[in-house]
Amino acid sequence: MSFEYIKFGKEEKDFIEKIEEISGQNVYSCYQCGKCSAGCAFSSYMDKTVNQLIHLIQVGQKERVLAANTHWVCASCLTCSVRCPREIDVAALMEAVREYQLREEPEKVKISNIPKEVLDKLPNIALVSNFRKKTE
Amino acid sequence: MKIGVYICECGSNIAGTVDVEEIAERAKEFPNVEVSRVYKYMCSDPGQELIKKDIEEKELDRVVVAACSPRMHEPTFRAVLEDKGLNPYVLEIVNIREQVSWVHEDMKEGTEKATSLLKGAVVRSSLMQPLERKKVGVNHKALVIGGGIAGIQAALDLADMGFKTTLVEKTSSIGGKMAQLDKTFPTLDCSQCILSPKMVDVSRHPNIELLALSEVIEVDGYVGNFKAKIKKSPRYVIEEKCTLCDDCVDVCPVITHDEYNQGFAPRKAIYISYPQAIPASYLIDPDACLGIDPLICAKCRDVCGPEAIDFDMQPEIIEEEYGSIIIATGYETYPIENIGEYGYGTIPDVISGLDFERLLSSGGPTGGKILRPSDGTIPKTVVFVHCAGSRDPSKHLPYCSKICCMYSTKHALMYKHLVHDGTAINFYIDIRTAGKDYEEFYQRAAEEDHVVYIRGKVSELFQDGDRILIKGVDTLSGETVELHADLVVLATGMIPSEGTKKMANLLNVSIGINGFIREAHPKLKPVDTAISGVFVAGTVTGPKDIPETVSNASGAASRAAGILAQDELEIEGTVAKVEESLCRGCGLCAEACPYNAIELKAVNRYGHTLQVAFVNEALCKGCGSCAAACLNGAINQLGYTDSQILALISALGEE
Amino acid sequence: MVRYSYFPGCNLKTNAKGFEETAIAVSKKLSAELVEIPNWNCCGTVHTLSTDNMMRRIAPVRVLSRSRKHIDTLDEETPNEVVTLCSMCNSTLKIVNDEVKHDHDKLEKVNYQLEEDDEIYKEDMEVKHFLEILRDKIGFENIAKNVVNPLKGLKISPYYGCMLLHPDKAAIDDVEMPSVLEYLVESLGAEVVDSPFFKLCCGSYQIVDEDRIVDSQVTKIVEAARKRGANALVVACPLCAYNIDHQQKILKEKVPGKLPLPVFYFTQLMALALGVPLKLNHFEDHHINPKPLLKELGLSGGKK
Amino acid sequence: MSKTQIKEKEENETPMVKVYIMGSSHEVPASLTIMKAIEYAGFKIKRGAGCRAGFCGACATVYRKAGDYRIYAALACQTQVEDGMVLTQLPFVPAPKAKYDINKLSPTGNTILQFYPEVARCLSCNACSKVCPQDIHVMDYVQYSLQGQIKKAAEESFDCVQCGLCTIRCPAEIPQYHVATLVRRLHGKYEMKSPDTLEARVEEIEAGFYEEGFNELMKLSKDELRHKYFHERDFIDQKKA
Repeated sequence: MSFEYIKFGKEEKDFIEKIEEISGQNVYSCYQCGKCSAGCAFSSYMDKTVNQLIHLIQVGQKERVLAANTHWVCASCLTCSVRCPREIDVAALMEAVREYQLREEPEKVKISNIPKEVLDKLPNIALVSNFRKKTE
Repeated sequence: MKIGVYICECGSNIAGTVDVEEIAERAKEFPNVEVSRVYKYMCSDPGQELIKKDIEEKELDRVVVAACSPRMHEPTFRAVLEDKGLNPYVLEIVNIREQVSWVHEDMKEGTEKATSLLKGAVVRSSLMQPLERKKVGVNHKALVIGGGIAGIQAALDLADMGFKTTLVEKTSSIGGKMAQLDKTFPTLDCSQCILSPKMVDVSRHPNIELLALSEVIEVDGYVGNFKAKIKKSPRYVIEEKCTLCDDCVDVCPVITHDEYNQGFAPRKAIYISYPQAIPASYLIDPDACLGIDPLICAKCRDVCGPEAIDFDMQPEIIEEEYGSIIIATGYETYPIENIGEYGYGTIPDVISGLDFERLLSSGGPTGGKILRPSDGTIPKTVVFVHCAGSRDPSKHLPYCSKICCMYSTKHALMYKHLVHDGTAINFYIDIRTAGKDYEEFYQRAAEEDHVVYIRGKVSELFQDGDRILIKGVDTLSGETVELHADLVVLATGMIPSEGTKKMANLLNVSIGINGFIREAHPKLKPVDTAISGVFVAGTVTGPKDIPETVSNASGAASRAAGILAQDELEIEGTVAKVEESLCRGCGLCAEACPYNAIELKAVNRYGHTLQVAFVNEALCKGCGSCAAACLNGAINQLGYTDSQILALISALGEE
Repeated sequence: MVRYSYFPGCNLKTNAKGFEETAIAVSKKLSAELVEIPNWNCCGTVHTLSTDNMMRRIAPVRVLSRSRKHIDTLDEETPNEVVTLCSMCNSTLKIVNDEVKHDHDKLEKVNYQLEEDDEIYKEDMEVKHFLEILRDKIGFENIAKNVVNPLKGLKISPYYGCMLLHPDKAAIDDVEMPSVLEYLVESLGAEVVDSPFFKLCCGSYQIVDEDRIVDSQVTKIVEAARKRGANALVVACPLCAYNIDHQQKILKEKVPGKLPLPVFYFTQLMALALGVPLKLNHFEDHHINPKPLLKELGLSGGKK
Repeated sequence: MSKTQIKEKEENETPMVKVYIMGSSHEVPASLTIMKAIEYAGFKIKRGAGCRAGFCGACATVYRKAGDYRIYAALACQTQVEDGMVLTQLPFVPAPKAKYDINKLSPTGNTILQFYPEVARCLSCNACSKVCPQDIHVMDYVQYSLQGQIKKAAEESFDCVQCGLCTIRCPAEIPQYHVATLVRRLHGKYEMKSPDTLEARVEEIEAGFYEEGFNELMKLSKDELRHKYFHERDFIDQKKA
């Protein structure tokens, strides 16, 4: 059923404002060329491509943005930011969505659930960078 | 001394926040005011009649009009004064609309301000001196710089109007970028077929002097009297004698890249860029030739039947005078070597739009067959990447070049015509078809020729084996797309050509942030420049398609003809004037003048030769910078002398 | 002998010991000795991209100020630069260094925290990756001169990963077509194999909870290199090394057949070529044992 | 003498200071420590007191000085009260202590990460060092343990009294002092070289070298033992010497 009632009230505006505040980027300068999604090495794992997520942010659809896994699949490799023709730091927008969600429920990765043998073999650089991005 | 004061209500524009009757009454007490009237619309005919009648009956010496900005109706009221035999420069306009009524709401304050402005104006008006408009002779020759379609059109128009025109072209033949095209959108006429007739007209037109292989190196003087120096490089082939028999090419030992074919085909040191070239003659490329001075090989001369080859040709400097100049130096395509994600131009099968044009054209390196530059096979899948380096403020061109969507669609369509079982895929962001029949052309490409349009910008191109891997996206279906293509054409945008930068410096015409020349007014004066007498035509001021360029060129030609058609030009009276006795030749005014209209001249004063400032009134725009810069008031701008302005200021100060 | 203030990074003492020890040995041979900062702390990778999270900027700035103090203890010609080996540290420290230099109220906020520990950062230093020192200060010709046994037979596919080149401010070379690893490998006598996925992200920290992502990236990277004839990869980041190295072992078990490609740190290659004692490489930490390949090419006799 | 009289008698002799305990104000002698002041004010410290000599860490507390915004931390039994101090009592710090068998571990960075993965969340903000009553560079030893430098971490954390103040202050919720315990145990068990004399003695015992000596002692009566203990011990001679 492809029917979507989009309202553009205060909640949506606050969401956009918060994302822009955290990321320091102007969401509206994106003209949806899709180059970030094209260059992203992980698009195949994302249920919404990067530019679709940015579009949802532009329209303020907080629930649908937070429901997507795009910003969690993102590995902050910054290929998108380096190549964005509109000079948007796309990776910062992904980080902003992560921060927004983490500041509500602080553990995307439940540290205590990580099996012991995984912890035993992983280099600490993996844990440090993962916890920096997926826990608050 | 009798001054007439006329206050305009301008409907409610002024009367809305200024008590016009009140200030008319007050004006009566101002010094030397003979009559002070109010009228609803001073600029209307009855309004003008009112002033004319007063000048006559009351023998007024000065007229002060309190109304809208002088930029609106100064000429109108000057004509009124002239009509009644009064010198037009004794008119003083006070702006009580933009500077008073439009910016104030309070009636009382508005009226106070209008009164004090009016008082100042009346005081100044009494000090005003009659001035004459100077006349300057006009040279009835036009100079067109740049031999592309814009230059050709402008030169033909001017020549048809009967004016002698010199068309200067840097390369060996006119025709510019259009000559390199195969077909033109949206009608798919062959570019050469519609261009060469005009080129032949240029060569046969009695009023056009064509200077190929030439560059304008110096221009001075002013509107109507430009002196230009043109350097004509030697062709080493006598144009009249050369019969284009092509015998010399076979014997010439040197092989080099053919710029006309974008480096895809070879040419010899002696060559003609393309068969329909005008001037229709071969030339020797001095850099490629083994040696002209000292002579090394000379095989071409030995075999040349009509003995058209002359190694002793020297570069010559041609000096001529022109009434007006048209800059039509065209554009370059944005180099694909700048775009890192698409391989910096190092991937052989990733080529630019112009390269693909050469592949398409029958006179091109592949005789019109689409072959891959790497291995010469016919590409089964061709990808056209729109906006390659355009709409990209982060690293490349921030603007859209208008024509790339159309020429990419044309390329895709032509490719499908030539390779029926091939697939043409266009990666685009927005298809922009703003011209006449452009949208229909785009529909035709999609409907009839099944060109596949995928909305999404390509992120990266790799050489993967002998094919090219494209990492793109389809934002409409929301998936990233990876596909292999045999050939990739990058639709790059337009950037200002080298010639444009040089000519802009030479004629000190201002340039916009993207390097294109800035028109006098983007909407209302599209073909003029800030320097009067210098006009611009074609892509020199920004990306344009061919129809726009041609109409732009005709516009420039008519504007240029506007000057050439007159016997003499009137120069505004309010120019700068030097009081020689006060001038000590420091040159501050010369530096301050934005139009370098002032130069220091040696003058013999009581046996000593001194440097004194001299104003070239034709160049002077009356901006007043020199008067402001001069330390001891030696230079003054007529109509706005220091004394007048100081009087006005003190009047404003009084209660 | 110019001594550099060297910032190891959290992995160089544990499973990337080989990376550090070979680097220090090689740096001594090339008279650009790396001297470790005494009390260094973790650089806080992957640097936060949010503008309002000041807490995350304390760690990198503290590293910079501690390094600055350490530089003062070194000799005169030590440049005002901290040299790092790991590409993640390179990217994080460079971003923050540039950020605080341009945004002084951010610096003030961070310095306020560091004031009590007497570790204020005075923005008077640069961050360099060891590859930049090798290219700009030492030069590949000198390296080639010091080569004792050229790495004949090794076909290396350089893998830059993303943090050496991203973001623009932290790039050590051209973002789209870098060449520093290619020149280094050639100066060591090995053969370079170009692969299109030289900077395709290896999945980075997704190895912790989404390792299926890393598997597909590693397959792409390794297959592209193998298809073009490479018999090894060279990297500059402990996480890329772990991801490619370890996941190849897992993939080998799942899909037996294709021989995995060993992963070398660029300093290990230099150690082999410059005749540094073999044990410093700590090949035992590698999941894909490179010794058979080296023995086969006669390069494992590197004992001096 | 009723309690109040005792107070008057001391007032004129010893200088008093006003302190606030759990919000209510009390007059206490200036010479007292925080712990004594709290007890002097009539509170009975059930939990939060131990050795009363500054090394068990049970009495860690936080307090504020008059007119100072900072929250200071200290061991209650070691810190003297000042006028206008605001005191409180800290409950037991519920920091998680991992369960492990020290004999089955290896002294590597990963072992620490296995039991305390949150160490990887350390932000190097140094809040822990600022609150440590023992002035240990807590952040440094957390960083050393993250880096796998067990020896440096063990040495740096040696004086830790396990008071738990650092854990309360840590934004990354790391139980620093438990990590320190693990690190010291790893270092002690696997890295430190046990003294060879100790090993030699253990071998001798296991070889039964002291068997008869023990048996003889076991046969002696209590008095004989006391006599031997007090009079025949060589250290007495040393005292005379």
